[in-house]
Amino acid sequence: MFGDYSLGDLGAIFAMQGFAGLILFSVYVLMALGLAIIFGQMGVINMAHGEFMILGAYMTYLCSSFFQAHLPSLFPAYFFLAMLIAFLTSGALGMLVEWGLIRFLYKRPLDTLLATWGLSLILQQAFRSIFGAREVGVELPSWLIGSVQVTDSIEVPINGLFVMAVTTLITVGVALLIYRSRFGQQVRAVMQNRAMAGAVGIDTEKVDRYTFGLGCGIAGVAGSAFTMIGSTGPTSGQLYIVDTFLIVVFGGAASLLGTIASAFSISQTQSTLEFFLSGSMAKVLTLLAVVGILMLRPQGLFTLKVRR
Amino acid sequence: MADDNDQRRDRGLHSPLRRKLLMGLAGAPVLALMPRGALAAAPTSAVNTSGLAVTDSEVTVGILHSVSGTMAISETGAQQAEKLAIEQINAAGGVLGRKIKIIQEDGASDWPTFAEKAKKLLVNDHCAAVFGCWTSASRKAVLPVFEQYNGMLYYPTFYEGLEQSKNVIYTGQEATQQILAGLDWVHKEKGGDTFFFAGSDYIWPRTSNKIARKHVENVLKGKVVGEEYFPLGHTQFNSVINKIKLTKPKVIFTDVVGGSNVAFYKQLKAAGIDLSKQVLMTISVTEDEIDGIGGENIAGAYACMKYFQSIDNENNKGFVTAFKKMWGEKTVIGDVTQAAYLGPFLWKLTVEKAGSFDVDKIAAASSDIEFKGAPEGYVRIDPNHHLWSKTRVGRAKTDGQFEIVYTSPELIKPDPFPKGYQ
Amino acid sequence: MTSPVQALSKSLTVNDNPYMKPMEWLSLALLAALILIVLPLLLDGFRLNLVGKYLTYAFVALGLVICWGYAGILSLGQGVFFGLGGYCMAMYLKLEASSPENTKIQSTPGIPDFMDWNQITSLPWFWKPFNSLPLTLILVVAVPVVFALVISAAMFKRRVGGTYFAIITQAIAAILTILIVGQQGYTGGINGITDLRTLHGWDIRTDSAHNILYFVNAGLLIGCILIAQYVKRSKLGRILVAMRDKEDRVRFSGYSVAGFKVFAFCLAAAFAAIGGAMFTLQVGFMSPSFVGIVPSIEMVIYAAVGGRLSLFGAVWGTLLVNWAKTSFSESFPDLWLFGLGALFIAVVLAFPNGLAGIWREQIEPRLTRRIGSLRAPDPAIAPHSAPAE
Amino acid sequence: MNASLLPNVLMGAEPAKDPAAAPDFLLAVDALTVSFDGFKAVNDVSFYVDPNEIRVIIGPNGAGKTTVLDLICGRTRASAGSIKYKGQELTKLTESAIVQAGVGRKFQTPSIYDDLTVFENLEISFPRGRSVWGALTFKRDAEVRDRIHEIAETIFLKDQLKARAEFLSHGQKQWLEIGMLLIQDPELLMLDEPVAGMSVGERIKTAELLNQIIVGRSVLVIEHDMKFVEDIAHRVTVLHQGKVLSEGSMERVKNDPKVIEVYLGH
Repeated sequence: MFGDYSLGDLGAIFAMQGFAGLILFSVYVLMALGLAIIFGQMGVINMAHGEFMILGAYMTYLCSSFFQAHLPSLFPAYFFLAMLIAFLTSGALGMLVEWGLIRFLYKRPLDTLLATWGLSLILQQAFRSIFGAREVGVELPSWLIGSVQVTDSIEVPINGLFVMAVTTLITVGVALLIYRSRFGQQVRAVMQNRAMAGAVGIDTEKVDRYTFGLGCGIAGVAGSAFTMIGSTGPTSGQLYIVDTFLIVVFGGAASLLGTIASAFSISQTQSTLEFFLSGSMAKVLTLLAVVGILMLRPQGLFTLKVRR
Repeated sequence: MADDNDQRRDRGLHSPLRRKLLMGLAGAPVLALMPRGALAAAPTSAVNTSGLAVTDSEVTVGILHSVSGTMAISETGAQQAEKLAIEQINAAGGVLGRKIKIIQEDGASDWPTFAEKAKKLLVNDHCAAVFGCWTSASRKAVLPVFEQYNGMLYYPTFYEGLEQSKNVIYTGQEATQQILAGLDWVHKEKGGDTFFFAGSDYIWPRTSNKIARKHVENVLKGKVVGEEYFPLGHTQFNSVINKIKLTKPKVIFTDVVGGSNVAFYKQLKAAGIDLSKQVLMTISVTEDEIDGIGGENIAGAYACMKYFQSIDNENNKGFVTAFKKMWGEKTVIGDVTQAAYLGPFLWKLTVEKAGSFDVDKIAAASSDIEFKGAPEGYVRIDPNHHLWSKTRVGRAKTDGQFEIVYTSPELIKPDPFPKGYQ
Repeated sequence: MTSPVQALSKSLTVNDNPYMKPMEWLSLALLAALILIVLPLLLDGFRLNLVGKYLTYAFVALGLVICWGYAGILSLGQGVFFGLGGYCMAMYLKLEASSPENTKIQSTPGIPDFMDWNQITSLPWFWKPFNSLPLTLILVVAVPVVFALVISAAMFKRRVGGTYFAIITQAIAAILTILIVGQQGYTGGINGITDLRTLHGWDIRTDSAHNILYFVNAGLLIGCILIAQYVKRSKLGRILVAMRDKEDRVRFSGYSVAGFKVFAFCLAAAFAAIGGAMFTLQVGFMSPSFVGIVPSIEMVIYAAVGGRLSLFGAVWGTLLVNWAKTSFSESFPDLWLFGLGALFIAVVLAFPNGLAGIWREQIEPRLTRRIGSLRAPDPAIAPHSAPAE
Repeated sequence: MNASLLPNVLMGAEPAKDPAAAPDFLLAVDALTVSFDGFKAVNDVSFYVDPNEIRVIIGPNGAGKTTVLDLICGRTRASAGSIKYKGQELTKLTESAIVQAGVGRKFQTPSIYDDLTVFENLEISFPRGRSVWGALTFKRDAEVRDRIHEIAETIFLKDQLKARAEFLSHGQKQWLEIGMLLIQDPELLMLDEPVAGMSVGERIKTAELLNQIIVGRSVLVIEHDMKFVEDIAHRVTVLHQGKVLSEGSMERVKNDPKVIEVYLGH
């Protein structure tokens, strides 16, 4: 299939294809980070994760409409505020959900799955009632539109760069929070030994609530970043949930590094396959490969051998 | 103002029909000829010999669309148009002197539910006609039900063809009607000789692209340089965009549907593909979809439809005004919405021609029914139960409307089983 | 020292592990009366066909009771097996409906219409077995069971369990849906396999056929309940319960845990497949929308509402949720999703044992007080437990 | 069975055979090593158990005692070394195969099936119908019943047969677990702290019970209670930081200066 193209063309295409894979990678990392915290650290299966993302996306949509209507001069910068609001709203809802639902189910992980599925149905219908069934598009400030000309034939979309930058920032922030801060220490302590953590004076309930809120808040930011690429509709969240869970599980649930590595390998596989096969078959083959590997190596890519 | 328009149009289309009716029902009570008199009607026993839900003053029809689920987004417009049409018909005196009563059911974006509800509308409610369905899958699911229980379905969506039924009137275009004239136009006017096809992965895009490919290769002597399909709901198009850049087609021909559309056009734009220079022709984006995509993301693309909201004629002006009055100033009207609007009127005209609500008689009488009041202009039902209609090409503007750049000079014959394209 | 022991064992031989306890006989009688007598008498043909459709989901819920309630394996991919069973049946029916006479307008007569539309000119090899009815009936169960075996043997051998298994089965449901939709030339794509007409020459679209199929379906369901009951009261049933609570301990009693889990999962797959095949026969088509994630999770909720440990509850739960869905969505389509969501949450938080739990805690004690003179059931033997952790 | 016919093992009788003269050990643990993340929980441990020998493993917390039992019964996989049971390598077998070969294990905390009755608990442990098909077609026949009643009487639970195991007292649960082992009739019995957490009365009954069941098999016991150890042990192996520190009769071990330093001396 390459016979017709010049070497320069091919080089440019592979460069851009690699970049496409990187954007997909950033998107996957954003989606999976929040879940990695909730599922990996807390063992809770949050099937409503996609809906928390969509909540963030709707918040961004509201912000964009508000700035357009009332503060057009500040419109170029609205996206930063929108991401903050998305984080806070999704995080707050997450804490509310933890308090009202999740905390009763820590010992029944399979039941959290059912309960959060129910929650996702309720949220979807709520979005539909509030924002309407149609998908909404968010208008981007002009500086986020267009692409950077790297060479004559290589162009890099700016919003892609922006998503990658946001992803990097959030990932570093989360890693610092979990592995360096006092809060992170408490989170890890509670997850490793709840009773002991409680005994040494950590308020485990509060840690649970903030951890869950943090995971949901990151989902909100992911949703916010998503509006630059895709659409926002009441059921958009459901499209992502399987991919996201597979990424987290494939990475070896408890490890942030694993999540990143898994997002990287899955996105690069899919993006490369997409170039040679149709989109449908690329997706099928990627998912099959992941499931196949998980069947043979259920602990995922990165797990420590621990005493059972 | 809206009412005036409607009434004018209604009057316009009633008068010749009344004459036909007179001839068809010689000796029938004079009352039948008084469309605004509710009491006036042929005896029910004469117009309904097959046990439909028709009384002396009322006739029941069904509306069957998804109100919930993923398809609710798309089906809202069609459902609204059908209700508007029925209201207008009622305001003008109803059908054979009977007011139309609607029973609405929710298909819930679930094909067995469509079949189940279709059966309910026919078996339990004895609906004289059903207006509904949107996706091919829902139509395929209900088709056996309509054939078995002898119902009448008016199906509004442009679709892949390869189907013809006594019990269905297809008010949208089959694939050749929608595509061929547009391809000819883009070939002639834009020098389109190389094409890249990108579509969602299901039957309609695949069949449409198959027909388009045959036309490009055999008739236009051009070349298809790429053909790609994505799962429904797919949102990552960077790879296909790279392939487009690599193959440098003259024309990108797309039939991506639903939420994927938004991601597709946003990413196309972000990747620096400028639709003012690159020709892109779509058969899946109507005014409804632009609402979600955002006009600025798709401005410059060409769409191939039979109807655009911006068509400039009296019928359409009246329709647009009435639609916005009923459903809100911000609503937009796409191709399928208009096709759905035709359904109740075509049924009314057929009933009046047949002088009966009986499905068998309507199925037989449908051939050559003409509707001059259609917003898209004159339409006619072919004996194969599809509509003769024109093909138009519109260019998307940033405000979400289309500027019509081409209208086929003649009505195009519907050809659901096109020779040489299978 | 032996005589008292033997005397005791004699006294226990009488009835210490009956096939069904009186209360279970009563439940079975009630259920059979409902679906075999009451509903057919009360409902018109249309509604009865609808109930028939719901009852096909009850097969799935029944399998989930064994696999999830008893063995603790939550599968979010039961739609896969329901779908495979249904597709196998649909392939046979479609071939019968695609006789060369019926399809003479096609460029290749004698193959299903959707293949013709996709430029396929001869019947693919994997369709060929479905020309034969006996082979089809075998494959309806065999294909899903073998598939279940492949999935589960690999995972249970490696001790993938709980949430991981749930997520992987869910991913498999997603993969299969994309595959069926994407390979429309072979599968009918998103439209599914439609326009099915006859089963070995017998028109399945008539009202009388619907009635007959309803009773066949109900009979099969009761048959499956009896099989499930046999499994439940066998030692295998007790091992499943034991495994759910202390998997390790079962290994140290000398059992290969993986084998038992595979059995439970395959049994559930077989039930789901029978349900799928009956669905195709009664509804007249099969489409990928029953294979995916959403229907698979909904089927779990049927079992949860009925009570995840109750075989009869599975049927009641399925009927109740679907009845609510139909009646709610007819009048308040918006409220329905809120209602369904709330149902999920309520069943988890407030009624983990579902309808069966309410029956056992509220109704059964009163009933047994009334008929206590007949024979007091033994609360100690039944595994009344809260859901597995 | 008659209690009076049992050899009085509580007196600490030496095993009949001299281990050095008999290469046909029942259990031969050789150079066994397991590491978790580089931490060697068990490091090059070797010991040999004769038929009918009662071996007690002692050692301070974290010495690797439970891990050794885990390794033998297949719960943990060895990083290196071998475990031979009657000449058969156990490190490659699954847990269930090891049990079926005749190795029984009692856990530290009572491990029984709370949701089942005492009868059913014992029935599941009955060594027949262990395959899927066997379990489906398993019949609760006279042999099964008699054996269960016999065991139930031995473990003082014959009146609780129909009770759910969840409702037993801690001591009764321990006995039930011992009963579940007993019904399997293993040749090598491994007990992890069998008298921990028991009341004095329960302990006496348990000692009596152990006394009965160790007849005709080899036993590997982990215990902290030195009085108890002295009562039953033929030989003692002392583990410390994953290694064998000392081995021999209780008397000898007690006087080993290394042992005194790390363990007994405190």
